[in-house]
Amino acid sequence: MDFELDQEQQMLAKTVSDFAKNESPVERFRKLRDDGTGYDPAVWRKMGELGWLGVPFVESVGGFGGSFIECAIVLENLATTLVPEPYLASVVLGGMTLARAGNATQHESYLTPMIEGESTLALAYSEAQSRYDVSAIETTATPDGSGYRLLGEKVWVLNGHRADHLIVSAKASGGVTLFVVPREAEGVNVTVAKTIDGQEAAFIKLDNVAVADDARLGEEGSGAVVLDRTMDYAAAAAVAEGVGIATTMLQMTVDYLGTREQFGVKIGSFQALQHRAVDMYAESELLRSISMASMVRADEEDPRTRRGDISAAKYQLATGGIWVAQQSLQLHGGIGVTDEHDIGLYFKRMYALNALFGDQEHHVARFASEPSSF
Amino acid sequence: MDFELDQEQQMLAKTVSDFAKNESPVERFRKLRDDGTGYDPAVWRKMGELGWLGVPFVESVGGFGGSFIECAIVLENLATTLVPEPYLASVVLGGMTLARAGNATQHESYLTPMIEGESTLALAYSEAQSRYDVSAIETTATPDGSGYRLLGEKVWVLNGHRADHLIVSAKASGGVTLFVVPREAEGVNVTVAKTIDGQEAAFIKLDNVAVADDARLGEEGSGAVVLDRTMDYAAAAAVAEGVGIATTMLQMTVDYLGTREQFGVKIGSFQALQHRAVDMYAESELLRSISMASMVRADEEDPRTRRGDISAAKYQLATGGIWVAQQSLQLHGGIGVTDEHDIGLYFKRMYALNALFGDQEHHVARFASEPSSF
Amino acid sequence: MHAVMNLTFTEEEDAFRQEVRAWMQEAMPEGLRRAAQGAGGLNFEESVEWHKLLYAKGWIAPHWPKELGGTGWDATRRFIFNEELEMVGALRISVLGLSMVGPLIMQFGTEAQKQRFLPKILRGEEFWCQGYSEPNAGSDLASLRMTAEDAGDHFIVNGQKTWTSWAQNADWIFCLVRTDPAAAKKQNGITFLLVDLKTPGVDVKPMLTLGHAPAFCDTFFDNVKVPKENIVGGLNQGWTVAKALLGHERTLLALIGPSRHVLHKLKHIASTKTVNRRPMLEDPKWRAKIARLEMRFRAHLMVSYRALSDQQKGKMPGPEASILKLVGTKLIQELTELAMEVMGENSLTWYNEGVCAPIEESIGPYFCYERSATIYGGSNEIQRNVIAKMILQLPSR
Amino acid sequence: MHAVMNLTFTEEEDAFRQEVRAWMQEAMPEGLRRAAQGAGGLNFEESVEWHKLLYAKGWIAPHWPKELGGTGWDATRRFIFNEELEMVGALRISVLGLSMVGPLIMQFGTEAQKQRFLPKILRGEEFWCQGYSEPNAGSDLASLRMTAEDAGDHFIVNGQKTWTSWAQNADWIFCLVRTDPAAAKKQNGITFLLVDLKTPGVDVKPMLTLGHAPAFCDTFFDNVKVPKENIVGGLNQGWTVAKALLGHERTLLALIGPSRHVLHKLKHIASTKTVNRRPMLEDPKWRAKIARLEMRFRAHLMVSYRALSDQQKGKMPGPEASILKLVGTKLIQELTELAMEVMGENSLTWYNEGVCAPIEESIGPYFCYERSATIYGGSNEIQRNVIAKMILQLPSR
Repeated sequence: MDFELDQEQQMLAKTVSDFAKNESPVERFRKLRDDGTGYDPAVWRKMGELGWLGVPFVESVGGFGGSFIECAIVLENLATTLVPEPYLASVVLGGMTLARAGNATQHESYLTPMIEGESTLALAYSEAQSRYDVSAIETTATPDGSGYRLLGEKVWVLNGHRADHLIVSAKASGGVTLFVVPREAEGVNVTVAKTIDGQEAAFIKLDNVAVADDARLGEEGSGAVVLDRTMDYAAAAAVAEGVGIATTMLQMTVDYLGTREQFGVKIGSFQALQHRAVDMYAESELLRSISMASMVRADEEDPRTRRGDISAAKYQLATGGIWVAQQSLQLHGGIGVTDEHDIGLYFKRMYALNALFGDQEHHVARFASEPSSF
Repeated sequence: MDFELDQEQQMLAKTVSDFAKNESPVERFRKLRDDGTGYDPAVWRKMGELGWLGVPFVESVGGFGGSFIECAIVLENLATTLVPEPYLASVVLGGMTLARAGNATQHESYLTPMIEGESTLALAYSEAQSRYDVSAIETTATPDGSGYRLLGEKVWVLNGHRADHLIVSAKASGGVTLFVVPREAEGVNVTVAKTIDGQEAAFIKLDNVAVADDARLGEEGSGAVVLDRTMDYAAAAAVAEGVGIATTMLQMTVDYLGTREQFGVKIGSFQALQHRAVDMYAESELLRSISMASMVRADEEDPRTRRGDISAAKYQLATGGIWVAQQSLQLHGGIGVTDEHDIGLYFKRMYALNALFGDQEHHVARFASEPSSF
Repeated sequence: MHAVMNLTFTEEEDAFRQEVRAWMQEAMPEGLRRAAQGAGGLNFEESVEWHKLLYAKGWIAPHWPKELGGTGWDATRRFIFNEELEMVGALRISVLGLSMVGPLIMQFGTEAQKQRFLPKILRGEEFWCQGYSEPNAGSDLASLRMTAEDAGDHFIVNGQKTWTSWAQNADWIFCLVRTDPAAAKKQNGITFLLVDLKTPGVDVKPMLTLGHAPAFCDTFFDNVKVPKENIVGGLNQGWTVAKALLGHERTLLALIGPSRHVLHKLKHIASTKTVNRRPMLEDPKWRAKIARLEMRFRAHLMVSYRALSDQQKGKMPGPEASILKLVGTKLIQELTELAMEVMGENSLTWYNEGVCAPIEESIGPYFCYERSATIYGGSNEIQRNVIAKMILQLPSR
Repeated sequence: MHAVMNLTFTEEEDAFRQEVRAWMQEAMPEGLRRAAQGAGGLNFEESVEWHKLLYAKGWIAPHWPKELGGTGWDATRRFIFNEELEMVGALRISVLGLSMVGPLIMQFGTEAQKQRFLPKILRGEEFWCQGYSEPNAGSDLASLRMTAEDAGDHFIVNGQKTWTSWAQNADWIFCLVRTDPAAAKKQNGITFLLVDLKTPGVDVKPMLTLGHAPAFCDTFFDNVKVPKENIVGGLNQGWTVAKALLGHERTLLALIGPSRHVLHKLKHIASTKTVNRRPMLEDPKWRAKIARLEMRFRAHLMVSYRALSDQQKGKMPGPEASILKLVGTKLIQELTELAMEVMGENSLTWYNEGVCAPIEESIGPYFCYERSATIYGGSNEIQRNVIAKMILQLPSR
């Protein structure tokens, strides 16, 4: 048993963390939010050069042959200053799906450029009625000549308004199937929607979009299994980000308690607030610990050994992580509920992470239905 | 809208409370627990003389024509010192059932003597598999000559080992039916079991017990509706007792916090403990307030207006009431977990009240299934 | 013996509620109604429009004495009216004049002040904001530093107030200012002062909130000249004046109307969203989650009714009224939280009216707004300090 | 790059667990097994019997140095062993000798003390209890008053110790006593002293607990003569000695074994009780309630594993190990609480073995016992004070 990062992992963590602190402090996120730019392709390219976008992928596609642990390390550290580049959307959602579902040609066309920072991806899998069930979709893929026509509507596609390529799920006669679709293809209608965390996502209407047969990722009907797997990566990724958010919020709060004075003393000397801070510390360490389990488990092929800790981790984010966010805000008092102060930005990001990739009830039900847990 | 007790009710509250304090302090409960006596028929007789056993019953059976509110007042105040006489078992469970289900002759034979304090009753309604569903019973009533034979097993019959008469539910061909059975009847086998709150209850085997036709309360099949109604009275009664328990525990805790010294100061000056005490106060006032609603609603005929507040009250006991009990114990520190200190006796009584007449999940599900709540 | 205790409204009171509800449904224009149900509630202009409609009906100030423009309703009718008002769309900025400075002027003001200020508050011609908190005087209000220096017939005011909600729209501000820096106890030496926001030297800087509604401001005072006739309640008596407000209509702090409003909204959202192809509202798990909060709401409602029952009899509410803010603010946060949870991925939405979720589901900004419920008006931590001392009489260090 | 981080036990470690488990299943007599699963756990005689079986196997003191009777296992094997032991039936009284006074004698004792005391602890020939708390020195231990007056080659000890768990069965007590009442700091002037409970003047009064097991005692000392050779760690050095224990095997405080034990019991109860005619364990609502606690247990387990991973490398556990007691004691209370809830009306049962619920369901007394988990060994409130100061470095007043 070994919970320590190895030297390379420690160095990766330090590099990403330094980058976040020095080159993308929270003000950068705020500025890109306020001017509507969202994120910066040049920074994305730099992340590609630094190798961060390729950590979980095999060398043959241009990756670094790491594990999901490295992905989680990058996500946790980017989260400490809310770095807005679409790592989760493009590397985890798009990239991991493409890596598992696509063939060598497709990897070369879509995955490798993304790993190099030349393009970004998005995964269009969720629909208005799906509620965390990747198979509950109504978008159809109808055969048309040698290809297909896609018809349907996707919601909350992260990075869907900026990605070069979308990976779209649709029902073909063989079942849920994945396709790569250029965002600028004819019939792809994108509406941008603001999200609570100061970012944006896309609502995408697929209006009989024509795709060739070689845009299909794998066999017809192979999509659900892949997406199910991606959702586990995504949940573990959200938790890793949540660790970065929670520990940052805790630190900001402890700092504030040690600085702010009322009634002639530091408010951190009030016992009720001290005890609250200790409970926040406990919840955030529980989150960090189960996140370690989930990032290691994410690479397991067997769902029976993979799912339990991932659901447990997402559940801890939904309970302990959210609670840390709430209490951080509360302990900041009045300034906490202004947009000016950074604490609220982290608070809202935690809620976004909570709403994505399975909420509390989803993961409780999944955990409870696994015979291996019982 | 008027939440105030009227003058007579205030006087009743004062009389019962004075009695509890002066004539049945907690040491009395403790002594009767330790010597195995349980309670004292002479005190029961006195309660009859004072009229307390008749408050919810009409004058024609010897009652005082009050409402359930008076019952709740008696219960709350008896609870403040854990008076052990079987008010809940005999007046609420037995008496209210008999009052609604029985005819004038039966009232005269069984109810009036109980009101006078000459006898006690018990209600044998629960079975090993019932889990708060009064209809989920397996005891049978088989016709035999002009009467019936009762066969089955009842569990956790409060006062079932001492009552003069048991009211027993059994399935006759017409459905769930109630019968009055003398505890000493042939074939009634009683096993005494200790309960967590320092009291006792009976497990009763009915081994082909012969009962005459005039022992039947009402028509065949009329039992479920009556029992359902009794369960609402019983739940409201448990909550009323819970109010007495919670407020007493809170007061004991506040007193302890104001007396006990550690680190050279009263521990009640520690902010974390102060805040805990305030939250206990809030929960106990929420319990008192919804208890008022439930005691008034208990007399409503229409289940749609009756059930909501009763379930809400029992739910508040299961959440806020239990929490007050837990925190009272915790704030008493080491002495709280000794049998010597009274606080633990109240703690365990709260758990007994919680386990009886529908637990939290039962009442949540019932409330959630009422169309009127939604 | 028979029960007198009675937990229901009388038939007349129920009829009154119906009358209020019917009028509101008829009188409130569709645009206002939709805005009130939307993400941010009514904005300033909408709130003023609604104020004037209520004024025209004679219902703008139910808690004011009838001769000053009140309705003459008893406590129960005021409670009912307020609940109904909050259900369709609460006034925001008006409250500062109608429920805060107005009553204080009635109680402590001069005749001239009453005539000058009250009618304009009533008619919605002048709006007010509150200048209590300062950057270093939040929970510890008595440490406030803004100075009012005696300059004969007027003061020269310098300093900064913060959390001056709606100052960007207000005409006047009521402030606590330090008039005697040498006072032995810091609660002394404070004066309650009215300041015209158009006076030279006043600078209002609006701030965005967590929910992005521009509700808060920082307000700066740079050598602002304020006539002494604007003192309310006497020189150095400001602490007494401010404290007098604490006793007013405690049931308002319980947030009964807003909670019921969110509960309805929550059920509405749950009835439109599906899980396993049926409405979430029909799923036992989600019904149970809503039921738990609704049961808690009922318990909380009964505490409010106990206070109301006392008020109706002209008595002070019992000590249990002290928990109303503590419990009510927590509850409304839990309700908005559950609404977010029911929305699932749609809880991501942020002012995208028409794009994705329908407006009724756009709870995010309101959810954010209610995060401040446990902070403003004395944070829940301060509330607990006070209850521990005043009600439970626990020892101080 | 590839992952080195590894959260599973090695095959050898898994095999070790199987070996331990198999031996325990074989070696533990049926009577002991049933008693350990029952309401009150092992009583004194049963605990001694189990102690001697473990001693005979050579497994009684895995954390002792091999030359003193330990097993030579590494931290991970000790963790696994302990978890397995707690699953089948934890020793209670033995722990005071094996894990508390034993290690302190090793660290601070004289050679004579080591030879006199350690073998008897190991063999289960002498049992110990702890004399720290006094009626007015609980959380504030440094205020203790029991005096040891210098009388040449011995002390005369007077005073009262409370919560001297198992004193009614113990042979010796290790005490903190005041030897220098004039010391400037109250933590100074305290000595760690071993007292033979058979010495004249010692009076042990057992108390019933909430769970009715007679685990606690009050122990009175009336002019008790104690030789000075019974000092451990030097005169007036008692505070240092007592504090040294805090660092030992923190993972034990996490209650991993007991929690897993209760989790199993909980599932067992839920599998035997029915709701709507099917086992509660198959009902999604009840499965979800159990699942929530099991998921929390997993997170807590991972914190323990992090500490274990450090220990295994011979490092001090990180600061996160400070939360183990806080989280673990709360969790075991929630688990026993849910077990009570699952039992429904059967949770009323109280030592009625055979009468109603089967013994496996008789959780009431154990539920009561675990209420003290958040109180003993430094209450959770004190734990929070310490973590706030030591780990979060929040300011003091």
